[in-house]
Order: sequence, then C-alpha cells, then structure tokens
Amino acid sequence: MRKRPRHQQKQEGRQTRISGGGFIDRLKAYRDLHAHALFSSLGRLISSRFASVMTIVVLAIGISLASGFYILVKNLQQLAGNLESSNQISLFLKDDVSDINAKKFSENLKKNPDVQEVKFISKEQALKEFETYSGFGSAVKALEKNPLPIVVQVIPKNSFDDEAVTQNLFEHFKLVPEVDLAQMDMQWVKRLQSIVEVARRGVQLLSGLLGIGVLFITANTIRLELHNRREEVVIAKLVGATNGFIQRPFLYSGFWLGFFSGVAAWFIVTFTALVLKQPIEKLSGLYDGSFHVVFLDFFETFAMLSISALLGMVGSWIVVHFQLRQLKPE
Amino acid sequence: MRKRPRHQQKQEGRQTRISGGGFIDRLKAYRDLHAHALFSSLGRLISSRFASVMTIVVLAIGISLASGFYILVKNLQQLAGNLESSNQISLFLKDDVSDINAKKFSENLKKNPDVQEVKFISKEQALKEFETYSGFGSAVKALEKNPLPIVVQVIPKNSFDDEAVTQNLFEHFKLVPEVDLAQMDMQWVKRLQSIVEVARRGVQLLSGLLGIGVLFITANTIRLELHNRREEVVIAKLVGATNGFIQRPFLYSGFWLGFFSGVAAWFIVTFTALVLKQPIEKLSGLYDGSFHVVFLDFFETFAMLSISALLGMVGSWIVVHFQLRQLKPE
Amino acid sequence: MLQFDKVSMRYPEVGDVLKNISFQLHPGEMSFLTGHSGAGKSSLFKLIAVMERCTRGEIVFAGQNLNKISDRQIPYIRRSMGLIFQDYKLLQDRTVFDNVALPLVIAGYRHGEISRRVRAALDKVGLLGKEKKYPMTLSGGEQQRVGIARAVVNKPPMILADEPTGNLDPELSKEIMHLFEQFQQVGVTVLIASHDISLISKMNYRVLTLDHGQLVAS
Amino acid sequence: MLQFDKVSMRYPEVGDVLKNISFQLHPGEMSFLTGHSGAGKSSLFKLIAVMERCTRGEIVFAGQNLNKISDRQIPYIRRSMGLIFQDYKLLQDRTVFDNVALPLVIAGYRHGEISRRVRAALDKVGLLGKEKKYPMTLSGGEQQRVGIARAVVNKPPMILADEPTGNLDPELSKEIMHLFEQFQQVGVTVLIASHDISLISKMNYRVLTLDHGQLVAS
Ligand SMILES: Nc1ncnc2c1ncn2[C@@H]1O[C@H](COP(=O)(O)OP(=O)(O)OP(=O)(O)O)[C@@H](O)[C@H]1O
Ligand SMILES: Nc1ncnc2c1ncn2[C@@H]1O[C@H](COP(=O)(O)OP(=O)(O)OP(=O)(O)O)[C@@H](O)[C@H]1O
Ligand SMILES: [Mg+2]
Ligand SMILES: [Mg+2]
Repeated sequence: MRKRPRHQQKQEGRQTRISGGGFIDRLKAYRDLHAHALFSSLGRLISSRFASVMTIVVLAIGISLASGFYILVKNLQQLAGNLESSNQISLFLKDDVSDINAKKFSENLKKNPDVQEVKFISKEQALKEFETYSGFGSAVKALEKNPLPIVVQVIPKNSFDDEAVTQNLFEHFKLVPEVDLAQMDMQWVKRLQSIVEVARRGVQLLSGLLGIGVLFITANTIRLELHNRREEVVIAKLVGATNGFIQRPFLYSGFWLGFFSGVAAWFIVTFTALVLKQPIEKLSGLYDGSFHVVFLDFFETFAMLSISALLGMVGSWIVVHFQLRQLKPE
Repeated sequence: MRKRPRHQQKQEGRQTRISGGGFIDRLKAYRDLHAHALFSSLGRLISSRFASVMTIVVLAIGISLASGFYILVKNLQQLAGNLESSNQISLFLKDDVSDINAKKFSENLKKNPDVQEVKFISKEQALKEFETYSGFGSAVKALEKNPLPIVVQVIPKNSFDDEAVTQNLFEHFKLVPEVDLAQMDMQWVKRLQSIVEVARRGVQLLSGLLGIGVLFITANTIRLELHNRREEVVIAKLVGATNGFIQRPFLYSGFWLGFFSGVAAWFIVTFTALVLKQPIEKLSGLYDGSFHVVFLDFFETFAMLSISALLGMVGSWIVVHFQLRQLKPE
Repeated sequence: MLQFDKVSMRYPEVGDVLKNISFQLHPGEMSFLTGHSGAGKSSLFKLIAVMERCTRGEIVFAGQNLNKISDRQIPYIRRSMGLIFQDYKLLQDRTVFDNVALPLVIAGYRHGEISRRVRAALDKVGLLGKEKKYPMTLSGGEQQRVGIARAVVNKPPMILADEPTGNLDPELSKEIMHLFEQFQQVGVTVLIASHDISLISKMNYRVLTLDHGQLVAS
Repeated sequence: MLQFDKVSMRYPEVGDVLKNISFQLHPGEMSFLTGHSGAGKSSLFKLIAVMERCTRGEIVFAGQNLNKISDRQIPYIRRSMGLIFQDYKLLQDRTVFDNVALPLVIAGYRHGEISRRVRAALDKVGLLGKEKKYPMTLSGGEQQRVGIARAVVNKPPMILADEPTGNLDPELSKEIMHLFEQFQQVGVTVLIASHDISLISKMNYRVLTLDHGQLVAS
C-alpha cells in the first residue's frame, strides 16, 4: 500500500524532467549542458583572472615540486646504474703468469655467461692508474721496480639477483689456478645500497607529502570557491537543480585548474632543470662524464598533465560531494 | 579660498571620531578593539575548524619544505666542513730522513701559524693505510720491501681566504730540504666546490620557489577569505568603519594562520628528520662516522615560527591592502 | 492541488511557529496569506517548497505526500512550483537574462526556447530591455520583478509568492497582482503572502490569516 | 542639514538617473520621498551616503561639501548618518546583538555602554529577546527591524530610511513611523523613502516626489 504512491511520485518527477521533445532532443540538451559547463567554467576562470592565476601558481608549485622529485629519482637511478659497475671483482694474477697467458685467461673469461665485461690491466697500466688515483702518485715514481701484479677486472652480468651472481663468480675465481687473489669491491656495493636506501626513503616521504599537498590545495581552493558561490548553489537548488547539475561546473573548474597548473608546473620544472643542468654535468665531468641530466619525456609530460587535471577533478569532487549535502537552502 | 572649507571638514571629521570620554578612555577603547580583533579572529578560525585545518595544512607543507631545505643545507655545510680536511697538503719526505728527524720536523710544523693540524704517517702506517684504501691491498702484501716514504699531512688553518693560504703553504713546503715532494689534494677541492655549487644553486632556486609559494598560499587564502567576507566588509564600510578597522581582523587571521602553520611545519620537519636520521647515520658510519644529522635548534625554531607568522601577516596585508581599495559599497 | 492536514512545525530554538494548520487549495484557485510580521507565512512557504519538513501532520502536493519524498526527488517537486522569495534570492554575478533563464537551463530546455520564454516573462513584469543588466544595478522594485519573472518563466502549475509587492509602488503592485490573476485564469494555483491589506481587500479572493502560527480566518 | 543644489547623477550604462535635483532639509525636519519603482530614490540616498558621487551639482551635508571630501573622511561622515537599506544589509554570520552593536564597536564605545544602547534600540523596534538569534532565523519583517535598530543605535543627527516598512504589517509600520517621529522630535533630521502612500498621506509631513529622476513635487 505504501509503495504505490512512491512509484507514482517518481514517474511524475521524471515527467517534469522531460521538457518536450523526444529522446534525441533530451540527449542534445544534455550534451549542451555539459559543453556549457565546460566552457562557462573556463570563462569564469578567465574573467576572474587574478584569482585564477594565484590559485594556479599555488598548485603549480606543488605539482612542480612533486615532478621535480620524480626527475630527481630518475636521475638518481641513472646514477645508480652507473655506479653498479663498481659491483666488480678484481683478480690479482700470480706473479709467474706471463702477459700472454694473462691475456688468454681474460679472453676466456669473456665466454662465461655470467660475465658482462672483462678489463685487462697490465702491470704498467696498474702502476699508472695507481699513480693517478691513489694520492701517493709521486711516491710510486720513487720505486725501483714495479711491484704490482697484473689485474683483471670482471663485471658480472646484470641480473635480477645481482648479489648472488657476484658471490658465485667470486667463489669460482678463488679456485682458478692463475689467480693469486680475488677481491670483491663489497664496500662500494654497501655504500650504494645505503645511498639508494636514504634517497628512496626521503623521496617517498617527500612525494607523499607533496601529493597530499596538491590534493589539499586543490580541494581547499574548490572548497573556498564553493563557499563563495554557496548563494548560487542554494538558489539553484531552490529552483529545482539536481546535485549533478550543481556539481558539474565545479568539476570542470577543478579540471581546468589542475590542467593549467600542470602546464605551469612543466615550465617551472623545465626551467629549473635547465638552470641546474650545467653545474651538475660539470660536476659529473670531474668523475667520468657518463652522467647526463634527464628531463621529462613526452609520455611523462602527458602523464603529468593528466594527473594534474585528474587531481583537480578529484579534489573538487571530494569537496563538492561532501559539502553539497550540507548546503541545504536553510 | 578653496583650502578653507576642506580644513573645516577635517576638523569635523575628527570630532565625530571622538565618541565621549577623555584621552585615556579612547586609549582603552583602542586597546579593547585590538584585543577583540586578536581573539575574535582566533575564535573565527576555531569555529570554522575544517577550513582552518585545511589552510594550515597547506601552509605547513610549504613551510616545512622550506625549512626542510634549510636543514638540508645546514647538514650539507656540516658535511662540507668534514670534507674540508681534504683540502690538505701531503709532504712526502726524502728517503734519507730518519724517523726521529721526521717526527721533529712535523712537530716544528705545528708552530707555523697558518697550520691547523699535522698528521705524521710512518712508513708502516702508510703501507697499512694503502692496503686498506687503495683496492690493491692484497697485492701490497706481496711486496718484499716497503717502498713508501714517510708522509706528513698538513691541514692549513681555516681562514677567509682558504685557497690563498693553502697555496702559500704549498709554495713554502716545496723549498723545505726534508721534503721530497709536496702535493695538494686539489681534485678533492674541485669536486667539493662543484658539489657545493650545485647544492647552492638548487637550494636557492627551490627556496625561492617555496618562499614565493608560502606567500602566495597565504595571500590566496586571505584573498578568498576576504572575498567570502566582502559582504561584511561592505556593510562595515557603510556604517562608518575605517579601512584600519576592517583590516585588523584579517591581519590577525593571517598571523594565527602563519603561526599555527609554523607549529605544524615544525612537527612535520622533526618527524621527517627522525625518520631519515637512522639511514643517513648508518650511511655516514660507512665512511668515518663523524657525520651526525642536525635539526633545528631553539633559536631556529623560534625564527621559523616568527617568520611563518610574519609571512602570514604580510600575505594578508598585501591582499587586504590592495583589495580593500577596490571594495566600494557599490 | 495542495492540502495541509493538521500541520505543525517547530524550530528547535524557538518552539512551534506553525500550529495545527489545515486548509486546502484547489487547482486553479488563487488565495492570499496574511498575518503580522513573524506570524509564520514564510515558514509555511518553506514547508511547501520542502526547504523544511513539518514536525506533525501531512502536506500533500499534486498527489504526493511531501513528508515521504526523498532528497533526490525534491528538485523535481520544486520544478513544478514557481517560488517568489521575500528577499528575491537573485544571483548577483549573473545578468537578468541568466537569472530568469536558470529554471529553464536546469530543466534542460534548448537555447532558442529559453530565449523566447525569458523575453516573454520579462515583458510581463515590465523589464524588457534590462536583460543584460546585473541585479546590483537594478532598483529594489526591479529586482523583485526579476524574481517574479523567474518564478513564472517555466509556467509551473503552482505559484508561491512571498511578499511579491513589498518594494513596488501601488500602480505596479496592481499590475503584478493582475499578472497573477491571468495565471490563475489559465489554471495555475496561486498563493500570495502579503501585508498590503488595502490591495488584498480590493481583490475578491480567499484570504488565509495567520496569527502566531495559527490559522485564525480562512 | 542637507542641501541638494542642481544635482545630477549618471550611471555610465544607463544615463542620468537623477536630473537637476534641488531641495533642502532643515535640521530636525522629517520628510518622505516617493516615486515609482526605478524613479531614483535609492540612488539619491546613495549620493548622501557617498556610496556614489554626483556628476553635476553640489551636495552639502552638515556644512561639508560631499563632492570635496576625501576617501579617508567618508567613514566619519557615515557615522553621523543612520542608514536603513532596502535590502537590510545585515551580517548573516553575526547575531542580532552584534549586528546592532556594529556602529558602536566601530566608533570605539566601551563594552557596558554598547550593551546598554543595543538593548534600548532593540526594545524600540520590538525585538528585545531576539539578541542571540542570527538574521537567517528571523522573519523578513524582523530582519528589517534589526536594520532599523542598527541605524538608530548611535543616535545620529540624521536618519535615512529606504523603504523601512516594505515587509511590515500595517500595525507595525505605524509603530515604526511613530518611532521616526520621536527621533524627529528630539532634533534628528529624517528622510524616508516609501511606497506606502496611504500611510504617508495620513501623516502630515513634507513629501518629495521623484519621477524618472526628476523632482516633480515637494
Ligand atoms: N530558520 C529559523 N530558525 C529559527 N527560527 C526561525 C527560523 N525562521 C523563522 N524563524 C522564526 O519563526 C517565526 C516566523 O517566521 P516567518 O518568517 O515565517 O514569519 P513571516 O510571517 O514570514 O513574517 P514577515 O512578514 O515578517 O516576513 C519568526 O518569529 C522567526 O523568528
Ligand atoms: N549601480 C547601478 N548601475 C547602473 N544603473 C543603476 C544602478 N543602480 C540603479 N540603477 C538604475 O537607476 C534607476 C534608479 O534606481 P533606484 O534604485 O534609485 O530606484 P528606486 O527609486 O530606489 O526604485 P525602487 O522603489 O524600485 O527601489 C533604475 O532604473 C536602475 O536600474
Ligand atoms: Mg516572511
Ligand atoms: Mg530603491
């Protein structure tokens, strides 16, 4: 008995919604409504230029910090990739191995599937390198006879389980007759791991902070805009607007704010990276010059813009969704 | 002829301002107005809890990033301080200088006013150090006779013009008879300079960005609040409020927003630093363990809170000052 | 069309502002609602527009029990009422045209239709030519008439007017009342809250009188 | 007290809304201002309150030429006028007490004095006991009376009331008019814009009539 009148109400409600014309007309009207909301929200942003620019700058700062950190991680990874070559094994050959045998031995090593690279260092090269890098260079010149052995440096293949491969190779080399002593540059590995650990934790924390920041700023901006326009919302509700109708322009506003902030952030990030590029590469030149600053590629730029626009929409949706329920005409 | 009526108007204007009572009464009323604005703005923030918390979180993120960078620079400087000991001169003594004479020579060096520290490394110590750090450790064991000279490491006094002092000392040592060879660890110095240069530029850029960010966010928040309360501003103007009267609560709002954001930022920064402390010090332990993470000290905390509060006030002042002129009753 | 059955309404802070109200409006009927300031006229309108819910009794509008409809249905109910508010409730940052067009835009009318209807409504209240102006730049009476135009623009089956002539001169008040009569003659139910007793008494319609929340004459 | 001398006022978009207006109000005089909707009554009030500046002519208020005062002096001019607005202009997020107290707070009165005066003003408009309520929870007429209380609370030498009884019932309108008469009797200059011709004609005061921006009767 109770269900019936409710049903009738619903039908009547729907009937008032249908404002003349057939299904196609309604669809067209609906499309018109969306297009209208999209462009009128853009027009509103443009007409309140000062306000929009301020909001966009605030958001752009957040987004550019987040993507700046992303670029930092990317460059760190590249750096870590370079440093991985330090994950090497040095084989000091016995004094009685001749130069020719040593060369042959190193050629053979290259055929080992676990080995990526082999570097042969003759006694003379070893001494030279030693002079250059040890800090005792000049002292070495005073030596009567070259005391250094032949060294073969082996870089293991990159694999999913680097440490195990390196360890296996190391155990294997220990038993090779030509080798006087095998040494793993373990300290480098440990240092690298520590650096990566610190960077990872720091970047995680900061990215989290910034992600929350961007969401908060968008949501806050939309919240304040909604608060500014609560009169409008109340009036629209009073003349029969549904929640969907009222939400739409805010969602589009969020979209535009996010999108333009993304564009601004791209400029900020690119500018910053360009300013930092020169000193960083100069610094890298002092080591081995293989490090180059990487920027955002095309796909990442696209992702950044999409994510910004999405964050803008999500932020505004959250606020609109929760506040609209509270905004009753009274 | 024209000046006169103007003068009269001004006097009358002043008279209407004096609303009964003497000078003391007016002073008290003025104090009351300020106290009222201070606490009513606080009350307003508390009553709109959700909005205030959002704004404060947004500001706190900005401030904590800025002070996070400050702490980063501080720690980098500490690190640079450690590395400065690399700015040293190594003296390789002639082979014929006996251990006793060498000791005497190094004692004498300590009396030089430009010298801060002198480290004596005997032939045996040199060999040991060499074994440990060179990566050729095991090869050295194979040596029949210790080929290394006695080394005296000299660290010049810190001064305003480090490079010149070091260079002077270096020239001086070259001529000392006991010294076979003097060597400056110039590569380290160059690297350090590059690192510091990159860090300095990066931190400058980011701090600038963040400083602008915090100002913008505060200004934007106050702008939106002002926009929200423009009705109130217009009405207050209509019943005879001066610009000063209207500005006051906004300035105090800015003060509170900045202050509370500073407090929140302190918690964020301290928390982040505590999380990062352990892995960083573990990393540093792998080198020489002399590096410890430094936080904000009492004075810096105070400065941070003051600057945040000040930024809040400045941001609100800028907006209020420029927008109030525009907000005419019509 | 509209039926109140022993309706009471209470604001928590002030107690009952409407007590045990019963009356009925037939479709196409026009009536006035009077009463002293604070008698409860606007509160009664809020009940009909579901801006508030009643604490006791039943309100039936166009066959629907307003106590039982859900929040999602409210917009569709409101589209079948033309509401004129005591404080106009105009959008200050939209032109007169956009203000009047709002109910049509919400209901999803096409552009040409909107333009035609808005012009017709503005013409009826004597504001043709002011479409491009903003409410702030209109006189009090002109704003009130924009509110009236918005209420009638989508030809709702019922018009609720809260003090529609408070800021109009006697001449214009008479014209607006005549406009409401025209609507009534084509079958629209009209309920008008007004203080203008001299005007009401000249027109021969039913008068509901509220006194401290109670219906004292009908 | 107030003197208009060949005053014209123009809004850029619509042209002259006041044309060549000249009249004079003596201290302690009470008069009415009428005219059709859009005649220019509110615009004339805006000129006196320096919310707008006139394009031609001179306005002298209390010996000061309003054309020549600077922006910094405007607040002090406004403190000597009690303004009642057609749209009330109340602060929605402040209580009735705070709304009425605003002019006193701005003028720097002490707390005890404020409380005493606000109560007295609210008593005069029949709203004692509603101090703690917010404007939103008041009826239209009650809000209008809060606006009146605010205008008279600091006993200004001149009261400008724009349509002060538009939302009041005839009984209450008479009482409010009587209140203005009381002020006039203690030397306050009062100018009231009103459409309520039946009420105006019953009271025997000077009537200024505007028609399309021109003063047609005085
Ligand atoms: N939202 C609310 N909360 C609490 N009390 C309210 C609210 N709205 C109205 N009131 C009170 O209810 C009573 C009736 O108000 P209502 O607005 O219905 O009067 P009215 O008949 O429209 O008066 P007027 O002719 O002055 O507009 C008033 O005393 C008012 O203070
Ligand atoms: N800020 C403004 N900008 C442009 N035009 C305006 C502005 N304010 C008022 N007008 C126009 O000036 C004319 C006079 O307006 P005013 O408000 O003075 O009329 P009024 O006599 O008070 O009318 P009512 O009795 O309806 O309140 C109107 O036609 C109005 O449209
Ligand atoms: Mg009412
Ligand atoms: Mg007016």
